[in-house]
Amino acid sequence: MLEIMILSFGGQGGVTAARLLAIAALNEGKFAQAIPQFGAERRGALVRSFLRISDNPIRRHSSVKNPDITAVFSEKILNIADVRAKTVVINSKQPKLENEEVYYVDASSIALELGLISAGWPIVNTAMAGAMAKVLGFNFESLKLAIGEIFSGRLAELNVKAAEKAYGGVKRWNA
Amino acid sequence: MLEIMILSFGGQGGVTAARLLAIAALNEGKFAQAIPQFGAERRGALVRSFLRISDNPIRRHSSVKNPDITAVFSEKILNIADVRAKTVVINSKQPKLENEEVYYVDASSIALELGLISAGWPIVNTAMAGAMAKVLGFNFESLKLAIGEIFSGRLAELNVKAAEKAYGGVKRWNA
Amino acid sequence: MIAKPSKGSAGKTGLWRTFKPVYDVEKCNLCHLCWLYCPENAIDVLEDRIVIDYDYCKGCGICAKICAKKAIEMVREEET
Amino acid sequence: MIAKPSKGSAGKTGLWRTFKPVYDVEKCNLCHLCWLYCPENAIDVLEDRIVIDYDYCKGCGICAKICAKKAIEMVREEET
Amino acid sequence: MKKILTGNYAVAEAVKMARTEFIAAYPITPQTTIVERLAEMVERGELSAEFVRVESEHSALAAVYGASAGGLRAFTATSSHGLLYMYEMCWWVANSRLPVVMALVTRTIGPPWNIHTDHTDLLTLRDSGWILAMSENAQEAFDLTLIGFKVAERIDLPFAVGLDGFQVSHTAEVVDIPEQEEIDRFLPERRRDRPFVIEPGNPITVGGLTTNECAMMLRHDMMRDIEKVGDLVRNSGYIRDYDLVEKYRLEDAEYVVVMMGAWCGDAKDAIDILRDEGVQIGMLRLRFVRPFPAKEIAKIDCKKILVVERDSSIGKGGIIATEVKSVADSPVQSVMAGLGGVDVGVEDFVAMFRRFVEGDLGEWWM
Amino acid sequence: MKKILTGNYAVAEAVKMARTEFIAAYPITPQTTIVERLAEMVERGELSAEFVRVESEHSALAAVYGASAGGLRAFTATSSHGLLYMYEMCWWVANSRLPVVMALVTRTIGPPWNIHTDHTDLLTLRDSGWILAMSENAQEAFDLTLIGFKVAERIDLPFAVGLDGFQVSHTAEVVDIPEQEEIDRFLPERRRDRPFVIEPGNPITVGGLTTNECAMMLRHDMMRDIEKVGDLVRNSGYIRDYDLVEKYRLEDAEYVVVMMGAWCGDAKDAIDILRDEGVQIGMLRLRFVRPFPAKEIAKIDCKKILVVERDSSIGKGGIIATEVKSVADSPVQSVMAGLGGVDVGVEDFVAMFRRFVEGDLGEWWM
Amino acid sequence: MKIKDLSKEKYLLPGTTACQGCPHALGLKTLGMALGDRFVLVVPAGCTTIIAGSRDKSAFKFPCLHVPFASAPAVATGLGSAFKKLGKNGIPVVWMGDGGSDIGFATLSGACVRKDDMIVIVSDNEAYMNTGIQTSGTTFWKAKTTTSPKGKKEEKKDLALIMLMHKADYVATASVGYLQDFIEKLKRASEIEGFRFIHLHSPCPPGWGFDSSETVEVARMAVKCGAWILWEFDGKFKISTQSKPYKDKKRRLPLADYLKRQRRFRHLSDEDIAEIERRIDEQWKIILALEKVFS
Amino acid sequence: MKIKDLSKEKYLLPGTTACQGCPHALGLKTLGMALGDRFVLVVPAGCTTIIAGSRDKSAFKFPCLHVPFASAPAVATGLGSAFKKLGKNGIPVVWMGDGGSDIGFATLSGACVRKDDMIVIVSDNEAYMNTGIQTSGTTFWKAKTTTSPKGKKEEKKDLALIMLMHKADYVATASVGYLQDFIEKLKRASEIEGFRFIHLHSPCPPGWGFDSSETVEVARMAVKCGAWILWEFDGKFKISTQSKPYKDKKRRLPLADYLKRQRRFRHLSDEDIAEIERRIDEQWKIILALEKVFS
Ligand SMILES: Cc1ncc(C[n+]2csc(CCOP(=O)(O)OP(=O)(O)O)c2C)c(N)n1
Ligand SMILES: Cc1ncc(C[n+]2csc(CCOP(=O)(O)OP(=O)(O)O)c2C)c(N)n1
Ligand code: SF4
Ligand code: SF4
Ligand code: SF4
Ligand code: SF4
Ligand code: SF4
Ligand code: SF4
Ligand SMILES: [Mg+2]
Ligand SMILES: [Mg+2]
Repeated sequence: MLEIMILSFGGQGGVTAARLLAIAALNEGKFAQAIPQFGAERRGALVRSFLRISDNPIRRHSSVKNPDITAVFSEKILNIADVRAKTVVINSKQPKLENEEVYYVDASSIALELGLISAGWPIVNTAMAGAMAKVLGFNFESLKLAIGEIFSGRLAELNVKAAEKAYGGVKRWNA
Repeated sequence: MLEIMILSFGGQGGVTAARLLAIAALNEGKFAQAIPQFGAERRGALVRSFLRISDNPIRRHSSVKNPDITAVFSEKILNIADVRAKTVVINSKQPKLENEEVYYVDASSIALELGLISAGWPIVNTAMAGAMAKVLGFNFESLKLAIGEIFSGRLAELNVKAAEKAYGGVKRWNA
Repeated sequence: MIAKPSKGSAGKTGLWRTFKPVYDVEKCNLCHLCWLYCPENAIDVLEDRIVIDYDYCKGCGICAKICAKKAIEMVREEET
Repeated sequence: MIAKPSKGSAGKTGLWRTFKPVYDVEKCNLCHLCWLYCPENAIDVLEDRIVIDYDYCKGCGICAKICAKKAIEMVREEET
Repeated sequence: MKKILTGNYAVAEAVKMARTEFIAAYPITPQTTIVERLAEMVERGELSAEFVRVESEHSALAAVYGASAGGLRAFTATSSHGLLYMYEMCWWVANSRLPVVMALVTRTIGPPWNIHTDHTDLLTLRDSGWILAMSENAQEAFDLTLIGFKVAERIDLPFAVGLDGFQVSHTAEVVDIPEQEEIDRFLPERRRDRPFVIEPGNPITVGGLTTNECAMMLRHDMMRDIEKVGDLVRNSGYIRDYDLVEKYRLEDAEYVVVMMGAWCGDAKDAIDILRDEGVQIGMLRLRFVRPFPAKEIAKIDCKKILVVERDSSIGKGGIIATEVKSVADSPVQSVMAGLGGVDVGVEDFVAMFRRFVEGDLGEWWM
Repeated sequence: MKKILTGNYAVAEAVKMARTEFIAAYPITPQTTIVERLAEMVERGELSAEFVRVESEHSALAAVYGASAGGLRAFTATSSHGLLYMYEMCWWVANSRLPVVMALVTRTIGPPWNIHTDHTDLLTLRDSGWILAMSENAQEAFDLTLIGFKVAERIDLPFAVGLDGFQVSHTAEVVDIPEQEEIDRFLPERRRDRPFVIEPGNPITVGGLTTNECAMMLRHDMMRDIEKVGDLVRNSGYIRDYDLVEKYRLEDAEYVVVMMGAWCGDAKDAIDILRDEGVQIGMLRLRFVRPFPAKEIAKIDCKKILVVERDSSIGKGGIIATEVKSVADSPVQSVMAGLGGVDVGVEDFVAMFRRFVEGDLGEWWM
Repeated sequence: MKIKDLSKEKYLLPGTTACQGCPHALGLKTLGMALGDRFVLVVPAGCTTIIAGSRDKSAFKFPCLHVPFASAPAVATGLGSAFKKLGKNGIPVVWMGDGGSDIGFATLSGACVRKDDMIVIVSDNEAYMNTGIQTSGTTFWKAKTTTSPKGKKEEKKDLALIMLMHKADYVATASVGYLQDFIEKLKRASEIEGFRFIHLHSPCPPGWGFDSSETVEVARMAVKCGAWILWEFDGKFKISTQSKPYKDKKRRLPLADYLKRQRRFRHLSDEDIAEIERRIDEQWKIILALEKVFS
Repeated sequence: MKIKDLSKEKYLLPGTTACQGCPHALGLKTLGMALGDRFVLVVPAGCTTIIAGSRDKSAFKFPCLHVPFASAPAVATGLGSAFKKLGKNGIPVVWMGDGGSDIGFATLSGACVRKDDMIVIVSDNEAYMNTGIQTSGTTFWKAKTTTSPKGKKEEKKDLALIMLMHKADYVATASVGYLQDFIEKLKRASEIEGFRFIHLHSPCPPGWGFDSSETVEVARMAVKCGAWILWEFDGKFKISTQSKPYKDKKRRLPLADYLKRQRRFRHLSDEDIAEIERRIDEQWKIILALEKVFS
């Protein structure tokens, strides 16, 4: 079982990313579980969400304490949260991280380019989900279907694009 | 322990009579307990109240089922309730009852004479209490004090008078 | 527990009376007012007179008060 | 559990910003409006200028909007 | 001084003698006469308290909560539906650890509408953190109200005094009332700074969000503190001695009945009758349900225990029996009786206890 | 069909597939998304139900009561303070014997304000006559909602489906959704004449005054009828098999834990770990609290039982432990954990169970 | 409608537990006369709970659902939905006391704001009578009750105007002293869709302290002295015929005649009565203004 | 009072959990400026519960008591009694959302009828925001919420007029767009005894769907298009300076400007807007009539 933690700011869509990836995992024939931050979110505040993926039914419901992978939706988060996982996927042009495996993608730019903006924030969830799907070894199709389940119309299209770009663009960082 | 049941119509003051006699009993150095009808009274409906008098503390709180004495505040009650007790005290000029010991007093006339009337009803409670006090062998003073505790001013006076008259006027009926 | 419509749900409430409405058909003009304002619904209006149901009439006296013709009078009930 | 007055009850909320209010003392006439309408109470008025507390300013942009003198401008925060 | 008082008037008298400072309550049969009597006392100037005619029970306890948070000695009273309507506030007051006292005149929960006694209403509070006492008669209702204020203010938990609807609330009986000075010595003014002071100029915030751990710790501490009630009651310094339970002819009892409330008097009379017949039967009366007198029950050493109760937990059985079974060493049998206020008198208890001893008593007595 | 759904969405889906006719609910975290989802379904025409945006929980259940009395299949959902605010109506619905279904997303009772799971709220219903189920995951929340309608309408008692706040309500996981036709076969239209019909022109009066004996008989009958739930659940004809309890590695267990809710998944993972170490431990999971699975518990034959619970009865202890002790043959130990939503995960359970087996576990896990 | 043409059907059956001269009984008996078989009564706790009968005996020849004190309008919402869904032609009618409108005011307000389909009647005897004459929100200023032994300190809550400001679809005041007017208002209300509210003035003999024969008389005196104003709003605001004469203050009955008839007011001073009169004048000003605005 | 003379003391401490541009934060920060150290805030569930801080950290430099959702005015009643009995100089101030005034309307109404000593402020963001934008009684007609995905079907509940008909001692409407007016009203209210009510209009960026920078602007537009009327009643009924110009319909801002600024209204048709305009005109008629009656 893989345990994943997503760190994002409220409004960035960390919870949705977890859901998308859970659906994508189901599409991959796996079992999955997406757990949002337990609590009151306020736009702008740090949000922790969790994702579990497994070949077998997932029974536990507690939060993820020692993630195998951590996804970081904004570099600013590094100032307020310790990122401890073997693998990290980060929205960054140039991640300053020393974890064992660091993957990075400039999700903000992808979102801005596509006009995925709300209240001034680039909505990076689908891009980050794309990057994570790649790191997790999912077929892109699985994620695409998931996006179609949650978004519709033009928004779905844009988000698929964002995910696709990130899926293709995510890179391993060698510090 | 003596167990007494009082049958009256709502508005006649059966509950108050029980309280008066309980206080009188206390004044006599006894233990006593006055239990009102358990339920919603409506003016005019039949009301059952209970009285217990004892030389020892009274512990039980259930209703009286087999009274030693039954007091009947209106002869009309005989049409709707069975009066089963060794001793009966009834508001009547001429009681038509076959119980072992029947005492009677014309409490209605006493109340009407003294102007103890409410909404057309003669309020017979103090007169009946007077009669019962006599039958119970109480000193009149004990009842008088009790009336003073519950009524005040002119009303107290009138009620003492009513009680006194009935105390003096109650008679044994020999069928 | 389901309850069904029943006259006398509180028993024969005529027993409650201290005063009794006594009707004088002579004075009555069948205006229906006593019927309308009897809270107990104890009055019926027939062709030519009203009828009071003494089994249930509680003797409130409203009918007597409302009758402009003074065709109803309240008299003290006998203790029986 | 009793809570006592504390700045930053939600942490350094300056982190929430995507846009940052930038103040131009030249344009300011010290009308106090930005101070009155800052929902975060992140603005102080000194003798001759206002001061924005960037530790807590959330970058809502109300101050910039309300300033008739356009002495506050919202600029995109750098990702750092 | 001995007086003839109903249970409700006895409670009102105790509230007055406690120099209660704030009262808010909403009428409901059979509690109403407590409130009426207090309103009268206040308007007559016999009691210098604020009396608020609230528009519901939720608001009754909310107002009492506000007054208690502000430092006043505060009281309310209710029954059944009133209790259920203020239920949210009951939990709020307990978790706020405010020493409110409430009289709970037990009454059946509807539908059907029924105003007679049944202990199920009182027992809905049993998880909440309220100290729950149940009186047998007017005297105890009086005494427990006063002890209630003392204990509640010592450990900062609310206190409910139960009394059976009508059977105690409306039954006038002999009550021995102490002098006001005795009460004043027993129950000094409330400490205004416990558990916190809400007042203008003191910028604290109470009741807001915390961590999960704090929320858990709160319940842990309540559980710890309520266990002190036994000692506090035993050593309260009150005019009469009290304990969590009453033991009646228990010493040599082979058969023990566990009960609470007004009908224990009838049951005691029945026990006397059976004792005269040579049956070795006795009673452990629960004067308190919370804290639950677990130790006292565990100590019972007899052939069998019978819990007679006026309540029901649908899908489980008698509420008290469940609790007694969970701690008793001796075998426990349960009978539900008198629900909905069904009258159970001395003769009933004689018959019931006989069948219990003989081993042919069922779960329901009806 | 398999879908990724949160527990709340799974419940909403079940309510839709049950062809529920009336919904009234009031928002409260963490229940809100059920209501939002249902509002959406209704406005989109996916569900032909009346959806009423009531002004409080008391009114939510009152409206549902009215609709159910009028013959409709009706649903509501709430959490903690919402439940406490509608508490009076909960009793009213149960005593009225109306087959209402409610989702109860468990949440801590304040103060302090806390939105995380704690089972004490659900358990406040345990005396009332509601059938109480507690799901472990979104799949069960879905299934039990449907079974709830079926069972409730068979014996005319209301049914509450518990699901842990956030842990189930907001966690998206795999749920297998049957076809609508399968559901329709399983759950036909509600019989409009049960338990009574309130309609214009049919002059009956329901819920009014009765004798004390009638009130008592009502509770007696409820107690009798709720016992039928076990069989009804086992033979409900639902797509998946269900029972009042789940037995996990129980056959040869020397140590048995009794628990309910979402964290049982974590505990099962812990049991597997300990089993691998050779510890003979298993679980009896309470899928229902009412009726209380007394027989199933009495049957447990082991060295000792541990009740792990997320609730507290101040002045007594763990609520479930009290009930388990009242019926178990094997010795029972109690631990309160995770109150206020404190996270208890697999590692915690491993440690806890180890200490249980070794005999050095206290009453509180914190 | 002429009095002789009113339905002779008895919807309230003789022999109830109501006290002699009970105003609720008067109101209840007329419901069926106005609404026929087209309604179900929803009754929260109050005197009517008792009047309705007990065990297997109902005093009503119409369906009746007893409900918790604060819940009635919400129950009616659900019930009304059931009628609609199941194709039954009927109106849920809530019959509550003034007490019900205290504890249940949020419920009442909520149902009104939602414009839920029902008629709500508050039969206002100006106290909690069923529990023994305690002060309610609508208790008259200075009236004595068992919880206000020296007289109530606050003003009577004006339910009808408050419901008018709620934008109810229909609002009226009525009185058990004018049953034909009440019947007409019920009929009018039954023809409108949505949330309909009637505030019925119900003088109570034991509660107010007057003889059981005077219920109708006392009710009428309240109208005649201007203390109770009969009006109706159905989009337009109209002062009802019975109250029209009293727009003119001079035609009003002396207020003291009304007040002094009742034990609860026996302690009033002349200043108190003058103050009440002043408030009545104020009230008329508002009513007359509303007549203009909603004309 | 001039803006520069307002208290510089920060009663709301920077760094709260409020969203950017939060209207409650605007209202809360001014409370202390108006009332100084003379009050205790009573807060039922709502966004403010979160804004207030958590654990040992309070965002407020004044005392605050959190209370159950429906209970706030009743708690204030008890608290006010304590202040009086213990000789403390202070006013209980209830700060609740519109949701609090739904579930707690009986409580509010009860406290008002009793004239209990307090100030109640309903900070009205026209939905249950804390639970995620659900319809409340005061949600605007046709506004989209998560429980009314196609727009609300019922009209906005007019709390202030309803409280006026309750005969509150002081009633006012206010807006976070005009904080000085709000402060003045708070001060006036604090000088009166009894029950005082302020209905504060609080546009909420995430809830209504506008940019966080526009809170004040949107609030002001509501006033300028006449949809939100600022007035005050303290025995006399006065339309406040900021709203006076809009007595004259011609001077009002086009309604569409206000509505179209908000995502919740984006679906409105021209007819819808015309209908809203009609209702606004109706409202003004009532307000102007009241100005006359209570003059
Ligand atoms: C929640 C709750 N609180 C209190 C009561 C007790 N109670 C029953 S009737 C009543 C008073 C009813 O007064 P009102 O509504 O004016 O009706 P009336 O009796 O005057 O007809 C009260 C307080 C109750 N049944 N439920
Ligand atoms: C009895 C009860 N029901 C529901 C809730 C859940 N709840 C908390 S805040 C809230 C909405 C608050 O809305 P509002 O009063 O308008 O304040 P806002 O969040 O908009 O500021 C709700 C429904 C609760 N805490 N208590
Ligand atoms: S009120 Fe008088 S006149 Fe009219 S019908 Fe009755 S008895 Fe006849
Ligand atoms: S006295 Fe009263 S109850 Fe009897 S008929 Fe006349 S109005 Fe009816
Ligand atoms: S609003 Fe503009 S001009 Fe006024 S004080 Fe602020 S920055 Fe200066
Ligand atoms: S951007 Fe907003 S929070 Fe920051 S200073 Fe301006 S008004 Fe205050
Ligand atoms: S108290 Fe008044 S309202 Fe109640 S039944 Fe008696 S007369 Fe009717
Ligand atoms: S949702 Fe609206 S009212 Fe609530 S905190 Fe955010 S901005 Fe403020
Ligand atoms: Mg009333
Ligand atoms: Mg709001």
